[in-house]
Amino acid sequence: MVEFFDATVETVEHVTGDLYLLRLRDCEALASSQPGQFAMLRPRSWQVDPVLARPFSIFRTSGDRVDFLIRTVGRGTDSLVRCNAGERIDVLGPVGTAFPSPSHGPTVLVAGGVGLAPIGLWIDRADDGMRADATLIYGARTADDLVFLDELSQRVAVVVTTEDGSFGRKGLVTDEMVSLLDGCAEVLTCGPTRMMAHVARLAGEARVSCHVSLEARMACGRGICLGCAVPGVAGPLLVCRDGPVLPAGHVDWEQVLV
Amino acid sequence: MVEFFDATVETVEHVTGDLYLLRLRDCEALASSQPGQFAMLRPRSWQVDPVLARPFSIFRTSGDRVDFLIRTVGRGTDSLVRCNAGERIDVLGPVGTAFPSPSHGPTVLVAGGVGLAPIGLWIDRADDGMRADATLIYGARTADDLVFLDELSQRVAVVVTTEDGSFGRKGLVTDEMVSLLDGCAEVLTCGPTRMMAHVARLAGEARVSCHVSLEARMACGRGICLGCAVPGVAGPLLVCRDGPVLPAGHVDWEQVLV
Amino acid sequence: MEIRADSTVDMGVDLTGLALANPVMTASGTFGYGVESKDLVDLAELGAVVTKGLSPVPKEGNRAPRIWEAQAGVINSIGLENPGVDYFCEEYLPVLRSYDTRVVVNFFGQTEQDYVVCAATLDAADGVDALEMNLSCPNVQAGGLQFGQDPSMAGRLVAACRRATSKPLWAKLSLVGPVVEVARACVDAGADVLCLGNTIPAMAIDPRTRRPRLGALTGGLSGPAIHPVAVRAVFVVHRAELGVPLVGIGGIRTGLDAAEFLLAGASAVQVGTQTLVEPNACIRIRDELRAYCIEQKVTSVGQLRGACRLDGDA
Amino acid sequence: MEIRADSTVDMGVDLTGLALANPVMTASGTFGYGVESKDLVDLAELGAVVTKGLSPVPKEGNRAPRIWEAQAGVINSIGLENPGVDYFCEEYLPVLRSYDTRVVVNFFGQTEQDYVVCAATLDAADGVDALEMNLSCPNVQAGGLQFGQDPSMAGRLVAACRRATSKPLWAKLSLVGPVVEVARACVDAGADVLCLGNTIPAMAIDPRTRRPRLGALTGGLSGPAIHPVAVRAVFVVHRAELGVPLVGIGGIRTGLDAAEFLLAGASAVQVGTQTLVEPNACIRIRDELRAYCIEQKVTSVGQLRGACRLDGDA
Ligand SMILES: Cc1cc2nc3c(=O)[nH]c(=O)nc-3n(C[C@H](O)[C@H](O)[C@H](O)COP(=O)(O)OP(=O)(O)OC[C@H]3O[C@@H](n4cnc5c(N)ncnc54)[C@H](O)[C@@H]3O)c2cc1C
Ligand SMILES: Cc1cc2nc3c(=O)[nH]c(=O)nc-3n(C[C@H](O)[C@H](O)[C@H](O)COP(=O)(O)OP(=O)(O)OC[C@H]3O[C@@H](n4cnc5c(N)ncnc54)[C@H](O)[C@@H]3O)c2cc1C
Ligand SMILES: Cc1cc2nc3c(=O)[nH]c(=O)nc-3n(C[C@H](O)[C@H](O)[C@H](O)COP(=O)(O)O)c2cc1C
Ligand SMILES: Cc1cc2nc3c(=O)[nH]c(=O)nc-3n(C[C@H](O)[C@H](O)[C@H](O)COP(=O)(O)O)c2cc1C
Ligand code: FES
Ligand code: FES
Repeated sequence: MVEFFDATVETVEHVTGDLYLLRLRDCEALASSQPGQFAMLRPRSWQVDPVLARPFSIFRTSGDRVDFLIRTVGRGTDSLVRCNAGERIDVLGPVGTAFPSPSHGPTVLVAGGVGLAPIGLWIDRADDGMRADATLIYGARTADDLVFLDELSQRVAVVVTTEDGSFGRKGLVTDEMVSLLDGCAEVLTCGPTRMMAHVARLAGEARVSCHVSLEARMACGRGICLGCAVPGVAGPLLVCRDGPVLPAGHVDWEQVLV
Repeated sequence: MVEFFDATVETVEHVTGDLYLLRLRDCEALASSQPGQFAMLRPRSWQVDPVLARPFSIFRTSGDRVDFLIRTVGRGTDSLVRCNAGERIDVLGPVGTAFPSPSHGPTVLVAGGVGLAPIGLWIDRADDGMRADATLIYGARTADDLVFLDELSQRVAVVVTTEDGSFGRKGLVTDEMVSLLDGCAEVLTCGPTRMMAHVARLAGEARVSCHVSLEARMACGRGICLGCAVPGVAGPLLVCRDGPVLPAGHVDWEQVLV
Repeated sequence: MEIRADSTVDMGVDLTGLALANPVMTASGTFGYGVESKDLVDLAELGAVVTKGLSPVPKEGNRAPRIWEAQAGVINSIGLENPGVDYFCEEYLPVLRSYDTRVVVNFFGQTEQDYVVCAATLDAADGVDALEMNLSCPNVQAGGLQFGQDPSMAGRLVAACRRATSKPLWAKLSLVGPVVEVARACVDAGADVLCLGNTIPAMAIDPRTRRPRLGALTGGLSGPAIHPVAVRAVFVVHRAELGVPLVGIGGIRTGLDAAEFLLAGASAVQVGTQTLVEPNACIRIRDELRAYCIEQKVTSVGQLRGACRLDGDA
Repeated sequence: MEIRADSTVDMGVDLTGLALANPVMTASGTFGYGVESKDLVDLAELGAVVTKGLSPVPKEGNRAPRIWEAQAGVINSIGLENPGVDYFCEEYLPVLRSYDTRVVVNFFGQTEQDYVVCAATLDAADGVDALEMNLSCPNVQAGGLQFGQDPSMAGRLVAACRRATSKPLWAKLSLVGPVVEVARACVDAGADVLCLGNTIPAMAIDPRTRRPRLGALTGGLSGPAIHPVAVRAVFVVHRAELGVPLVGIGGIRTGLDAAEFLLAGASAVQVGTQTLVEPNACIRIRDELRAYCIEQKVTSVGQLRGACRLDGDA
């Protein structure tokens, strides 16, 4: 059940480049979050500006601790990663749909950049059998944007791509996907919208079930304001309520990419 | 000459109660400020809110360092004293009129609360002879609101009053004034408006010259916006240009106190 | 502000035939139909639930994106998406009725007829305590001019709805335009309560892509940025002495923000944007308002109405 | 944004007969008469100096306090205090003329006659490059309704001033009210340039003392809070294709804020509140705008005008 509560900043760690790890405590309500679910975060210090809470995927949980992997892209994220230990943050969560429970058979996980966050929780929550069946394709612009590679590699098979070839294979995640789709039971993906659209198309062509985790600007995060609508094949979808995780086929990709 | 420049926060020290000492460096432009002059301060971090710079009296200078004595009363002052060392602050100054250069003869300085700031600079700038002739009446609500008493006492005669009698004489600064006005050449005062009005009246009755340092909400701090007007006997006075230090007789006290 | 438990303040307000337990309501469009929040918010603690706007038939919303954050404010272009007044009456109203809360139903249309249909339907519906007309809609039969921008058009519209319902009829006005003239026309036409007001037309453009931030190009600004504009609107309408209670809406975040509206002349308030980021905002604000009453030594929140001290007052 | 010295961008703009070296001007009332700032700001770097508003005879201001800070904005009630148009022409204009800058003189009145007197005086004055009429003033002969709220009244006023001057005549409009209709009336009456716009009526009350924060009770809201409202006004007036250049005003703090106005359809901008807190704001904003042009690969700032990409554009 969604709860609204205030948590405390335990640490903010700079990971690399524009990526930070925000750890909150007093987050019992998020302990059983499912991979793909997210939380709306709003530091109390924001007062009149920024106004809105910001959505972030639940990346890791441990007791009443929750970690978020945050990429700074604007004033909200900039301010969030400058929070001091002990600051209070209003949290709404866990919100939204989760990736489907793994069916039997090989799973391909495709993460682009900070889209790693919900995929990371999937790996955490999976059992050994599921992990043995899973391959993560993890793409970034450059080697410096890759995080937690060692940890990830110990748990699932990992294929890394970078756009500049500074680590792993040079190219895009989609270049590595096709060869893995054969016999694959499920594709789960999170990353830039354009990337996910491509992933969805490849999975569709291979007739492999595919779930994507969409993004949209949000105000309420709980299906109230109708602000986070994205075009779906059967009418608008609310990313915070119908998503963020959606069967790829439900999304009207042409409209989304306009 | 007034300059607009950016300075760096060196330290912020909590003094007592709601009083803080803010030390800026890179303030060469303020080095020769006269007692009563002030500066408009605006941390770069404010961005869209708060909007306006805030005026503060120059309390002490030393080389390119300047100290401000700041009482937190609202969001601007609250935020200012939470600045970290190294933060950049836009500064406009020195602005405004100064207390008159001491004439010969006894001077009575009357400071209420944080009104001590410009009086403190007067004492710093005075020579030994002037200090020997000066008496400071320094009032506060309670003992905890009194600051720098030792330093002050080493330099001028100090009479302290507190409203609750927790230190010095119990009562108001004005209770102690009358006996000192006999033979006094000049009264200089800064503090709450109601207090200054009272001081001005007593000085007037004793036919002693009196200068007050007024306050007003300011936007530009340099005579441009006409925002800081206060009623004067000969039409409105701009606190930032005609003041803050004004001959008490120029102020229309009745209107000011409405 | 500390709240002393031993002090009692009468928080009730009377809005022409509708008594509220306290003056802090949700604002239309920021609390859905109330029922979505029943597990997060104690609905009985709200002054009233004000629903998302309804039209006679279901309405699609605007194209995405629909939300952009401005400075100290939010611009939205939801497009009044809703499932229609009948769906509301069948699906949501029975659930809402089971909670001990007042229900104010917001509605709108593109023609006078649309408004009248809604008003008649809601008049007949059990559990609707008051009807709030959103006048900030374009009149498609008058070249798209907003009903609420023209006093005579606003008056005609209110009069038509007045004939369709005997329940309390609230008119929600625009903060921009000839606000006093429109207010007077609405009261003359039979509005029981005036709500001030709606969002302010606004726009943002992404300089990098050169595209408008919203799919609908422009939207409505809400939040702290508009608070002083709304307080002024309440103040000038209050001074016009139209004889009906006013509801202040715009940028309320704290009990003191709400108090400003009451002092300016409002009898009650609605909280929109803040409710989006803090589901329980109304209840906290009510508590802060009660603490403010205690601090101001008033025993009834109604004593604050229009109690702003002007020149010459002591 | 980094500014590459090797790139050249043509920053000049042409406002119906008045060429500016760059599109960033000061806004009336926030830069005095220019001369006060000559030691702090290189006046030649400004697109133009726009003066504080002048009336035919000296005018006292409002009672204190005159400034209150709102959320992301400032409310002022200065009351158009000024020493009169003749004093300006004798004392300030000769000094201003000695600097290589464009001078736009803002003026206002309480009657049509007031406006005409100012326009005629400024028409005759050497060193005045353009006249900016402030239409947000109450017409004392029309019960205090603002000239700029009524299209026909605005049109008559502009026509009267048009007859009094052959210099470029700019009309500065209100952001609230029937903005497109008023804009059209002004252009039809001969305005060369439209400026959008003035502050938005607003009010704040101190809950502790229950007094209005301003001596004049209400004032005008400026600053970041109104930026999206002003961008939208420029956008809708630009779409009306009235055939005159627009000047965007409201809440500009950065070069990107200014760029939004240009993309919405403005040819130039004015910077008010930010100039109060940063005397050199216009010059920094001009530099940021130039850097933005380089980033956007436009060789002339004029290419940004109305270049907002709407539906279907690539
Ligand atoms: C369900 C969901 C889960 C998310 N999970 C994560 C997560 O785990 N980690 C994480 O770092 N982010 C995540 N995001 C994205 C995050 O919410 C945004 O980056 C954040 O809200 C931006 O706020 P800001 O104030 O910093 O940016 P703003 O100042 O609001 O925007 C700055 C600029 O960045 C652009 N921008 C804003 N949001 C995005 C975006 N999402 N993608 C690309 N550009 C954008 C804007 O258009 C603007 O030009 C998630 C979003 C959703 C909807
Ligand atoms: C020439 C001059 C010199 C000054 N020197 C000093 C100084 O050396 N040290 C110092 O601490 N302060 C000084 N001040 C006062 C200081 O500028 C204000 O306290 C400050 O601007 C308040 O900003 P804020 O944002 O914290 O308060 P706001 O949030 O703007 O206001 C909070 C509340 O406090 C009230 N308030 C605001 N300003 C004052 C005030 N000046 N007095 C009483 N109540 C107020 C407001 O009405 C409001 O209710 C000086 C003022 C002037 C004009
Ligand atoms: C997302 C959103 C949706 C809204 N939908 C409606 C609506 O359907 N009908 C209406 O009358 N007002 C609607 N409003 C306006 C609010 O009810 C309120 O008048 C406005 O937001 C100002 O209040 P605030 O500043 O507290 O948000 C909406 C506002 C927002 C932010
Ligand atoms: C202190 C102050 C004084 C002003 N005086 C005038 C004036 O005399 N004439 C005028 O047309 N506008 C006046 N304005 C309005 C500004 O020129 C400008 O239109 C408005 O502030 C919006 O721009 P901003 O948000 O950049 O400040 C004044 C604004 C302020 C803040
Ligand atoms: S963010 Fe409000 S409905 Fe999704
Ligand atoms: S603060 Fe602007 S004139 Fe004094």
